Amino acid sequence: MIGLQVNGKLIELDGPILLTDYLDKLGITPRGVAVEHNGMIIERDAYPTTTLHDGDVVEIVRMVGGG
Amino acid sequence: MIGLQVNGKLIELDGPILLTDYLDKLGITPRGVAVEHNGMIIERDAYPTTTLHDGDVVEIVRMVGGG
Amino acid sequence: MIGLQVNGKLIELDGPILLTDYLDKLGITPRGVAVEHNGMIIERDAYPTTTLHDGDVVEIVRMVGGG
Amino acid sequence: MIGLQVNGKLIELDGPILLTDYLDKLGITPRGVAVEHNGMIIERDAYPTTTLHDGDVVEIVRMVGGG
Amino acid sequence: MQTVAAVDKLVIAGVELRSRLFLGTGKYPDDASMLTALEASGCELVTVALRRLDLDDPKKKTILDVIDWKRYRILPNTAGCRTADEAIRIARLARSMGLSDWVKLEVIPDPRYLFPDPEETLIAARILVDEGFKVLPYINADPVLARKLQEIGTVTVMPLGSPIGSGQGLQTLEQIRIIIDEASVPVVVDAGIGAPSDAALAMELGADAVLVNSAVALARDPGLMAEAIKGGVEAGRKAYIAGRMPRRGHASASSPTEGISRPN
Amino acid sequence: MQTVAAVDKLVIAGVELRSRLFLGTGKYPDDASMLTALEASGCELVTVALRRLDLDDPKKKTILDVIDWKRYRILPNTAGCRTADEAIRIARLARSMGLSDWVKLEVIPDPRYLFPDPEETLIAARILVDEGFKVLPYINADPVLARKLQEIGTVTVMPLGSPIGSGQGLQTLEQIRIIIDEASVPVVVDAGIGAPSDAALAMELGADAVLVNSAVALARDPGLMAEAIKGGVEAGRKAYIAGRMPRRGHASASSPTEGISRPN
Amino acid sequence: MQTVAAVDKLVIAGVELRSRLFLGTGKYPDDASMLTALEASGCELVTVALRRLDLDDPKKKTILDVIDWKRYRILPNTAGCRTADEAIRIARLARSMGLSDWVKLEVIPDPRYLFPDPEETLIAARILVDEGFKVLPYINADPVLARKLQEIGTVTVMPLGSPIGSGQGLQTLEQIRIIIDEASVPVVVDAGIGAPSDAALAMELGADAVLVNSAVALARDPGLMAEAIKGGVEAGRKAYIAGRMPRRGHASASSPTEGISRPN
Amino acid sequence: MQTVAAVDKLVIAGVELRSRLFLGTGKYPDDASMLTALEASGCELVTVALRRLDLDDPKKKTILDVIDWKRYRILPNTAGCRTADEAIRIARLARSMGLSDWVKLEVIPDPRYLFPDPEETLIAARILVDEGFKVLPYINADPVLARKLQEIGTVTVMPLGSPIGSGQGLQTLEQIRIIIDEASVPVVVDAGIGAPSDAALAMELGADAVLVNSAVALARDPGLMAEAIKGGVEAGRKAYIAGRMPRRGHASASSPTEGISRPN
Repeated sequence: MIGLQVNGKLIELDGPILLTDYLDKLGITPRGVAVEHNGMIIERDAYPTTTLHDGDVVEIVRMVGGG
Repeated sequence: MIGLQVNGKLIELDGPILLTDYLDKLGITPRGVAVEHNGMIIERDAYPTTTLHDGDVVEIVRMVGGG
Repeated sequence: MIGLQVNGKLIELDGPILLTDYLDKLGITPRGVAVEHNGMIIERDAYPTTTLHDGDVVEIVRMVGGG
Repeated sequence: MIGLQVNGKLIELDGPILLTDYLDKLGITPRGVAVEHNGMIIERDAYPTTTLHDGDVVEIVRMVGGG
Repeated sequence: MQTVAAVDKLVIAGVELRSRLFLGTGKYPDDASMLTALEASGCELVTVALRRLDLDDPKKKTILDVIDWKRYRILPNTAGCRTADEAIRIARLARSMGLSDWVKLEVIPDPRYLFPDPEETLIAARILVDEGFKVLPYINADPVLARKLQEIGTVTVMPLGSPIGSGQGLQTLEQIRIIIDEASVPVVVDAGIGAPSDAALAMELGADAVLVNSAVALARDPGLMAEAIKGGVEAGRKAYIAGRMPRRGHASASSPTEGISRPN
Repeated sequence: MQTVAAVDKLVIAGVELRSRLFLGTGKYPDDASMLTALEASGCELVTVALRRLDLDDPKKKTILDVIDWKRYRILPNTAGCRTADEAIRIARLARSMGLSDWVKLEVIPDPRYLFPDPEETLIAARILVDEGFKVLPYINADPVLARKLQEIGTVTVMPLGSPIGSGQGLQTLEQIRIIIDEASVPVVVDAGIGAPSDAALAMELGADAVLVNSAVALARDPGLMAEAIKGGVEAGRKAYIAGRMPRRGHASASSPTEGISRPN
Repeated sequence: MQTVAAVDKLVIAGVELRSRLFLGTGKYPDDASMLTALEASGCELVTVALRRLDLDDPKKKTILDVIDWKRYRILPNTAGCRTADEAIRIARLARSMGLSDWVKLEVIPDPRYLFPDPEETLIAARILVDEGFKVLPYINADPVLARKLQEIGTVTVMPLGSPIGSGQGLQTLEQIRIIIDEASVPVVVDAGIGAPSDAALAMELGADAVLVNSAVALARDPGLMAEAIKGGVEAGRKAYIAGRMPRRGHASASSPTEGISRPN
Repeated sequence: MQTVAAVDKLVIAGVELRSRLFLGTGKYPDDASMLTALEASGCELVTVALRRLDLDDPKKKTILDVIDWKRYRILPNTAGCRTADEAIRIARLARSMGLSDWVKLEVIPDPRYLFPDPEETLIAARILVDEGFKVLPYINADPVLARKLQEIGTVTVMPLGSPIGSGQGLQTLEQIRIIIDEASVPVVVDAGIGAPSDAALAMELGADAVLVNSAVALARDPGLMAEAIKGGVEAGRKAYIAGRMPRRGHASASSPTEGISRPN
């Protein structure tokens, strides 16, 4: 069991997980989001090689209507 | 008994009356009002010689605050 | 010889003349103008029966650009 | 003979001179001016001990009407 | 918009007009630019004036020869008249030409600011309405005067925005707002419009139409300005129908205020 | 006008845009009305915001799914950011999505009037321009700030007319006039536009474009209002090119002052 | 200023008035605040209305009992009259009280905006002037109407700035400017003044006086507001005499641009 | 009003000032008219500039010799400075004269409209406040900039109404209203005031003081205009305290609407 902070919420997972797999779990395509991992922005091609560990802080943002 | 219309109201009096006396009855001084009698404006010096008869129409106006 | 006042100018003609003929002389079609004869507006159908005499006052107006 | 730059102008003097003496020469009282000597602002009590040497750059400013 | 255009008709004196922009024909550099402007404006109603025939050149082309009147509706004005009598006479002369019984009533004693005379305008309007004219009176932006004219039976009221030919826009905005608010006949804002924003503003207030001349005739490119003002009129009308947002004293964010991501 | 349209292109950062109206995508009653408004507006550039993914509903459709991005160009904003650091971070996150390297830079510490911070905006602009972003900064109508930003290399300046979402129009007109007068990059009037007359006025002053959101989204009929504001923008631009008449203190008759016929 | 005051007299109908501020007596919270306001305003001319005596309380104190008329000059109005006939009757009744042959002529058919009727006002003015009244007509800001009234012989014209009691200030500024420009009798701006800045602006334009009621009566502190508006009137008049600086499109430094000392 | 004056003090940096009108000393026709204006204005705080001594005429009288500084408080400005460095240097030079540690901070890179640089103004303000100066910054009407300056510790903020010396009045009214609404230090409206009505309006909005120069110096009669603007400032302040009536969209009669007597 590991704990992450994602978008300000505490999330429990069975263990370390690749960012791509985590997005899969959420059921979203990388295309629609941007990700910050421990304060670093992750370019899309780095998703498959980025592993989320216990205590990591993740921000996942998407586009919404705005002016 | 006679009936007058004064400022739109029906007024009953014992009989014909001089304008000056009627104003006295009301307890007001001629100085503060203007009077129209049967559609004619009565100058102040004519008050003592103006008699109100049955059926007459009288308007008595005074100054009030205004812009 | 007769003299008319047309649009404020003194005009000399050989003699009395029909309004239609006078307009012909000017080379204009009745369609484009309106005529006042001695202070009276002449409807178009009365042009052929309207004679201009010595001393008459005529106004001939047309449409121009305006706002 | 020494040369100074004062308020952007080249000034020739017989030799090094105290700031107070130079202001005297100009006929002005220290009270009405402020002085910058080689880029340093000189407080008034330092005028008597400040010597102007060859090549020094001096700015002397005064108050004028302004908004 | 089809749907809007379909339901949003301007009707004056029972006549449906295809445009809410009325155009004047004075002061153009030349006939060509005037015709280009008329075309570009999309207007139907076109104002003209009456003047004496020039006896020294009676055959000179007139505006009747220049404009294709199958495509435009003529609106004679009484410009130049200083009294009710003068205006009534010119209206009658105009009607005797058989082109229209409409008249833009102008009674203007004042040469400097060209403001109309309210009393003489009322006198002339009463007589001309009695004689069956369709009267479109040019007035200062006086709500009581406007109400009296529509009670007399004028087919519009035409309050001014600012002096004729001044291009100052809607100096009288607040009173025009009130005239529109109280009107039972079409309100046409006449005089002062200098640019599309002025025309759009008039229409947003709820005006039924605008009458423009100088802004087009005196533009560097009259044809393009006619098209521009046409656009302003249509835009303003659409906004009036679309229902504008309320004005607010404070701000209101356009982007969501929740879910903001900040550095951890 | 073909001829005008042909020569009158808006180019920002080397990109030619087909419309001088930019539209925001916030605050619409629903997606359908937003899409209708986008269509009716004819706009190409469309602003969006970045917000956290909702972990409770991660699959929810986003604006990326709703809008056909083959037809519109996306402009991410930094709305919600209060400092340069926050804005830089959001700009980088937006770019990392690979949709655009343009960013509408908003640094807004003030929740009530949503006015931007000039100093933080300059700091963020310097860094983002260095990083190759195409920066479109939202600013108060401060001519010196505008000049400094264009010297830094922003691709536009976007002065506000009045507070975001207030619909008060061009309260800052005189300063916007000066910004336009001095600008070497396109000037986009952003915030405050409430109706077509506001948009037309901005364009008549010489603005290169306007950005609108609330006026459309909060109208009773957003689609029709989008069309109305499109008309106002185009009308104002045409008027700017056509060259408006000068304003005059006095009147100037539209009908000839000679040849007037009066009763004898 | 002694010198100015000495030469700058307001004279109406041959009577020299000590103040260019006229005050109304309606709508005060109570008599005490009205008397304080009258005192603080420094005014001489004071408007009053005529109303029916209340037969249920005929002895009730009237404004004639409350105000010390040795210190103020009374100006009866015809407020409440909708036609010329009604106004003429009230004017005659007022004069029959022997207090004044001056009358503030108001003919107001419109209950919502309280705008006067120009035609009925002209009719009443002609008759009242013939009967020897000194007529001060309340009018909309119509320069032609103003000119006709002064030709009839009214002793002032009193154009409105905005609706009575609205406090909206000089919505009709441009037309008031023209009325002043053309007037040969004193111009008194009446209605709409809400604050000293409005009063000062009217006087700076060249108005001869202003008439105020609601702005004072409805202020939180009527006495202090009366003093404030008195100050605004006097300041505006002095500025008119002192000759204001011209407005400029650009800036002009207040400090010298030569002799600037910069770091070497 | 004694009572009001008694409680209504303007205090800046712990110093109580006897007048809410600050006067500039530039651009007067001559010293005599300047002194008359200073006297008539009733002001206490007076701005001056620093310039190089003229070596060709070093004994020439300066403003220090002309004005009786026992009666006025001097406020040196940094006019002519284009950067923070230049302004800091001039502020230090001014203070070294031992007359005051107050400084009117102006950092103006723009010669045409004389608008200040917000970023350089912030930089200079931080340093000067650290050095113990009492800083009165001249700024564009930017509410965020104003808030940041007061957080830095400036003793006032001085937003402009319109360009220096333009006499255009309060073009930035809405933003000044917001600055006042949010300010925790005195707000002094500086630049653009052209007449008493402008000054009164600023004070009615709640400004704590106004700074005027051109409007007085360039008036036909500077002394009388100084008195006029003094009157406008005091009137506006009194109105602010007295609490103005609300603005209304409709009219509201000043005379009673009951008891009206009409012909029978």
